[in-house]
Amino acid sequence: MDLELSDEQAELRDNFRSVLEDCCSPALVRAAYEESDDGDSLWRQQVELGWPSLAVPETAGGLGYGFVETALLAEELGRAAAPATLLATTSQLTPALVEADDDEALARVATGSLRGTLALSEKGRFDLDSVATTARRQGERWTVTGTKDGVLAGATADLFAVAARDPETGFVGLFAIEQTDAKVERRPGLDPALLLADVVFTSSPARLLIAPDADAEARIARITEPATVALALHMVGACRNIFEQTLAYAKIRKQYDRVIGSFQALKHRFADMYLEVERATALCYFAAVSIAEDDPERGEVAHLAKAAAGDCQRLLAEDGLQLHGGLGFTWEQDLHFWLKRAKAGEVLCGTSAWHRTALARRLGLASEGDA
Amino acid sequence: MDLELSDEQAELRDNFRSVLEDCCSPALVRAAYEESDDGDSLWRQQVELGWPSLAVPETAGGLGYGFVETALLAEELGRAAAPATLLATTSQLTPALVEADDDEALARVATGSLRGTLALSEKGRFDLDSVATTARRQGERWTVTGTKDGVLAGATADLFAVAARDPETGFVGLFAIEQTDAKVERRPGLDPALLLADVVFTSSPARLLIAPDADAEARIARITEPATVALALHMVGACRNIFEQTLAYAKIRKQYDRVIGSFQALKHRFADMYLEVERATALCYFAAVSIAEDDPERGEVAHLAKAAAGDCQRLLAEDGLQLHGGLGFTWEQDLHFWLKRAKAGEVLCGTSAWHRTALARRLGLASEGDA
Amino acid sequence: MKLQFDDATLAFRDEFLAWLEKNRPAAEEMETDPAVSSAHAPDWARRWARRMFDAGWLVPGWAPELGGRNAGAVETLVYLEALTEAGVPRTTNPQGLGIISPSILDYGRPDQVEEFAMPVLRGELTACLGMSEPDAGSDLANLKTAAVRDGDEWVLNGQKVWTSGAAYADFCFLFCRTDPDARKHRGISIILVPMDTPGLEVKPLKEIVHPDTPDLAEVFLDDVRVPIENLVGEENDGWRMANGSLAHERSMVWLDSVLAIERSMAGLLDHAKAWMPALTPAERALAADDVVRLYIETKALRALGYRGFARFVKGGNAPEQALMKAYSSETSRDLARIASEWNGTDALHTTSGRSNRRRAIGGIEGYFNTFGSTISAGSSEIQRNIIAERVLGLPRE
Amino acid sequence: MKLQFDDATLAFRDEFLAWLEKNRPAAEEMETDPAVSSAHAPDWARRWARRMFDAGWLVPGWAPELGGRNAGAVETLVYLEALTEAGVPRTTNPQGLGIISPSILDYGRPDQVEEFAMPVLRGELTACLGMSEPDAGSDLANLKTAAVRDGDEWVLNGQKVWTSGAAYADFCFLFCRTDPDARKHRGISIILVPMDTPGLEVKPLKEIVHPDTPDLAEVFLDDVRVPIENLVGEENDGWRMANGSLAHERSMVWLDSVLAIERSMAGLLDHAKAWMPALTPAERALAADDVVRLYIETKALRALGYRGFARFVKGGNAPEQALMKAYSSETSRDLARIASEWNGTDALHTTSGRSNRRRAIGGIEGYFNTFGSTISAGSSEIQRNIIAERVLGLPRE
Repeated sequence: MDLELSDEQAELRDNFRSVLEDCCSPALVRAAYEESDDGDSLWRQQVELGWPSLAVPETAGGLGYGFVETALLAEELGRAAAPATLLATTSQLTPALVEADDDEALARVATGSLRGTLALSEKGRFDLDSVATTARRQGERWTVTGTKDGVLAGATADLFAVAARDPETGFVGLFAIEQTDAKVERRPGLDPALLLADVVFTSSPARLLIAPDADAEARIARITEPATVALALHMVGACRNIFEQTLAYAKIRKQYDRVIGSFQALKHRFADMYLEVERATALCYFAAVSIAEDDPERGEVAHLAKAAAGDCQRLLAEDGLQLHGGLGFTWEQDLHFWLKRAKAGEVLCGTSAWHRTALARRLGLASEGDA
Repeated sequence: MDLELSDEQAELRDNFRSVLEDCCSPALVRAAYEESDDGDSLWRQQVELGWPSLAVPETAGGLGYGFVETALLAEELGRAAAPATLLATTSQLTPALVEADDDEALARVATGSLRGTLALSEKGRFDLDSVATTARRQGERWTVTGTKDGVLAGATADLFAVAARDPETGFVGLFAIEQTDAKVERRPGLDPALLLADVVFTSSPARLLIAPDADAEARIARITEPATVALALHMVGACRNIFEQTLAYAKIRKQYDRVIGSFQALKHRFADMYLEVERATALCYFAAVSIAEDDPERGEVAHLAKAAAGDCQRLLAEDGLQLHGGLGFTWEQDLHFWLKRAKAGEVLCGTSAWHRTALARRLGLASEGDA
Repeated sequence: MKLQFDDATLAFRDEFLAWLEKNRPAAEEMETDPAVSSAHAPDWARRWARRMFDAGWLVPGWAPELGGRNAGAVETLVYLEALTEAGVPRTTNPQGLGIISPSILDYGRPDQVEEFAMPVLRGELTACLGMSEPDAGSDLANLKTAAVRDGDEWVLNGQKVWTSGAAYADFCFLFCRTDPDARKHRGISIILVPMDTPGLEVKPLKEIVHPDTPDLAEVFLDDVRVPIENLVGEENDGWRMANGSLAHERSMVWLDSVLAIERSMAGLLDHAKAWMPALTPAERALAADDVVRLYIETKALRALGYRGFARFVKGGNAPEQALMKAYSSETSRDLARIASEWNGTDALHTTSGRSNRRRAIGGIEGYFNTFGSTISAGSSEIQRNIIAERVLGLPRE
Repeated sequence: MKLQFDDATLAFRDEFLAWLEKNRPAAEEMETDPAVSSAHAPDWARRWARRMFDAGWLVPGWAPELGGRNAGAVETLVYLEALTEAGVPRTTNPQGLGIISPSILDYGRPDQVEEFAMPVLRGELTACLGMSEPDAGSDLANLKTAAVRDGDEWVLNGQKVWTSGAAYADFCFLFCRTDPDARKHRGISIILVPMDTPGLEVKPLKEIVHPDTPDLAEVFLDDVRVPIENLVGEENDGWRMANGSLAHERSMVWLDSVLAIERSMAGLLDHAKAWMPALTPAERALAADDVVRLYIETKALRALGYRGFARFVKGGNAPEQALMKAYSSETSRDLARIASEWNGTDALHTTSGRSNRRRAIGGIEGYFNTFGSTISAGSSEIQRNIIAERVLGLPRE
């Protein structure tokens, strides 16, 4: 067992980081906040770098990297608080298309001509049980009706991978729906760079990705697991940035003629923050490699990763803001981009409480009926 | 609303404290740990001081004080980590006898010739729903069969107030059973001065205190509420002692040539401990006065008090021991008497988690079936 | 200890409630024309202040000529609770009413009282407090804004930051350094500075939440000239007065926090009942427990506050005050956090407008908003130092 | 990153497992004659040490003449895991095997290796570590026990405290001050002191749990005389060697903690399933969540430990080590606390006998027992200072 990055992986991560420092500066994020900029120029640069093709199989014209590399990209995008189009496309749409063997769409993803995302959540719930959106079959054609909320990068998606229930069998399947067949309502809210949208489908023509049958739940899990782990690591990336900014600030900010980082109470809090970030990173990497190697425990690791990311954002957003004092509270400082990114992640792809209750069920700690 | 002690109450509390410092020294507690001393000499002194008569109504020859004064006594007994006979007699047996209007037994309590306790808990559960002990009526006579555990001062009780279920009606009532009709199994365990016992009743002749009928649950609550609040304040008394000892130690113990109490990280922990003790004290006093004044909210306050005492013991036992370092870890130091008293209280009269779930039900936060 | 107020106190409350019922501002006018800053007084707020002042209900503990009726501490407590229960703000310029006017009354000259303090009480002027500076933070001793005497004027230069309401206030109660050579706490004075004085510039500071309605501001002073007589109290005596100013009404400050948290708690209970049906039973139990823990904190805050208040009334020490600042602001933050965590993707929504800030519950935005209290007016870290050193007697480092 | 070990490592593990199966001490003899102290070696333990030594399985990373087989770090990791999974202790004298022998091998003379280090490895002698003193605590610089040279002997006077296994050990690896005038860290030496030397008295220190089988002790030295050649390494070079000693096997120490916590976690999961039926559904959800949170910590500890180990193997920095000490000991404590809180009045029961200590779960006694780790060998507070200053680069006070 080796949970440290290989030299090649470390190099790739460093490359993501340094490129994003150039092409996704805080000024670009600020434009998403203040000028409703969706980050199209960033997307074009990312396409030029071939990043959307990273996780696309070689058979479909992609680079065919494994999930660890996708996860590292997600982490660095979180560190940059980047507009979310690439995160959604690589960690949500791509796994869905891979699971569905949709090489045609994957080829479009690889060339950067298709952006998309997963539309699963309804009424803020990220479990298949809560899916009320319906998929109806007429001959060989499907239509989908329902409303999805909190759709990541829904504002820039060309294609949605939509979870919907076949009312005849009661099974949930996954369907590809073009943006032109959906009504997209932007919800910029707390973190406009997440490009969140509510998406309404009204008898929208849909292409079958995963048939609503007895296997569908397990197959959809193979999409939601990487999506969740990528989001978790994305949050941790944002948290690590908060940590580094706060640590740097504590080394220069003076109060009572002393650098505040020399106060022991703050030192201990920094030690705790460091633990929280390292702990969440280690669990997320463990989750990523488990998914990459298709380990039998992969069903558990997404819960571990997202729960740990939840603990991490809770402490880092709280102490990061608190220890910055009034400065962190101002709009003109960039800090809030990461605070908001870290906290927003908590309510996407299932809250940490939801993942913990799922884990309790897996561990046999819930009685029948406790759900 | 005035939640500070009146001058008279403060004087009484000071009196309890100074008397206990004399007649219930750590050496006496140590004798309970090392020599199976039940504290009989202490009991005799307490009788001489008239303390058992404190909460007995004047009509039965007692001093007729209200519940606030009983609670203050419980607090000071906790501060002394005293052998538990008086705590059980005044805060558990006496309220039962008062509710049952049993002036004859109360008169014996007042003169010190009757010691006793409440026997409610079964299999570690402190709720009436868990009572499986049965009470059977034959003519005017009742017999009780079942096993009670974790009975406070069960080892020294002359009389048990026993919760038992009438299998015919399903209602739980309360019954007085003489020690001579029960089998008392001492369970010295963690804190021998609690004088805990398991008590087995086998067709034991029982005198009716509270009839098992539709009113019984509410009437028994009028006994368990003061018993719970007294125990909560007893724990907080132990915690305050831990706090004061730890604070005093931090002012003299040096590490790296500095008094450890001058390290800021420790200062902040002391501030948090202080808050925790003050917070629990305030809630317990609020609970005590609510019961004393028979406020409509009295059903809620015992939950608040015991939950707060639970938080208090958790922090104070943990930080009290940790900040004493190796010293607090040794048997010859007295500190562990209070650590053990504080923690033991958590599993008596309902854990803090149980009280919080009860509060959730009262606040309408549980759906039907969630219990 | 007792739970109930005595008959005289209850009679006092009834009298106030009856008056309030007749004279309170209407909910509609408060809604239509909300105060958008802590020194903004819409018309209804000015009329309301004047009505309170004239009827002796503005500061019940003061003499009638100052808008009071010589009420006692317990009566003041009951009065404040009644106002909150009625959902009526006592003032829209809390620094003006709670700190600045009282300080001028204590330390100012009669003409300053007439020109500055009384108009604030009557709702004619609003005031802001100029303390924090970029490098001083909570540490007044590092104050740098300088006032130099030039003939019969003070010439002020420097910068203030985190000044609540500066964009709306009529004048500033400004702390500045009048003796550059004196060390630290010495050499600080207080000067009254009309906000329209030439050379004074206010730059609103947008916050990370509700950037559309900033309340905080930076205040730049570039050769700002005010008459020499605008000095409050003695020259270089600012430190002592600051401790006086900030201590004003301290015995009651806990009440505002407690009442605010109780309001939030009531909101959370309602909100929680709305989430519950969508949750699984296991999640429901966890959510309920989170809410119950906060409910316990709410009750504990009130119990602690009342204990401290009882000691204060008896003339004793009330160490609960330092505790209350840290504890109440952190509880308020935790409450907002829990409310957002169980709110699903709705937690991402934002609201706009200052008047909605307090009402909104369940948003991450509301959670961030609570850091105003844990950071300002002595951060939680500073409160813990105070408790450890002044209350518990631990040695300074 | 990869989850699986390579084939060569798996082959190494298979070889060890096969040997272990044939040669391990029987569960019954371990049960019947348990080690009652960390320097107590019952007969089976002595035989077991010798068997491991002879077969090259005692310290696989060392050369065959020292009881090893020149194995690599990953192989050692696999070996330690296999031992734990089999429920077989590697030694009953961990300080002797893990710290004292390696230090003598590093710094001692050949005759000291022959007389002290090798017998410990072969299970013939046990050793204890004499570091802590009453007023020094974790602070070696304040060491007071003095060794004065008198002819060809050292004369030792002073007191040690918290000395694990002192009542059973054959000799002590004792830190003492040989130059009273040197400041702080200078002037400290290490001397080997047979425990039966006249003037040396061991007074067992009963702990607040399991007072019937004390492992810690005070060691009093009153004109204790040992030969001059019992000095280890150079005179006054003890500080440097201490840092070497304590660093021994540091890269693997995390594994012991992780494995111990995983065992406790498995126990907790079983235990939890036993409580569940008696709880109400709401309590059940809360209990399950408490257990799940600890499960996550357990997984995180392993993941963190493996990351650090991977960096160590690659020769890099492993800041996880300082983290692991505080985090693992606190997790172990939290686990014991949660196990006791849901255990009803059974949590009040106590067990007796050292061998039961680790096995018992669900008791408050077991919870208290865990403080041994959060307090000793650098308390959690000291670990946090180390992380903040050495890893994060925050300035010393």
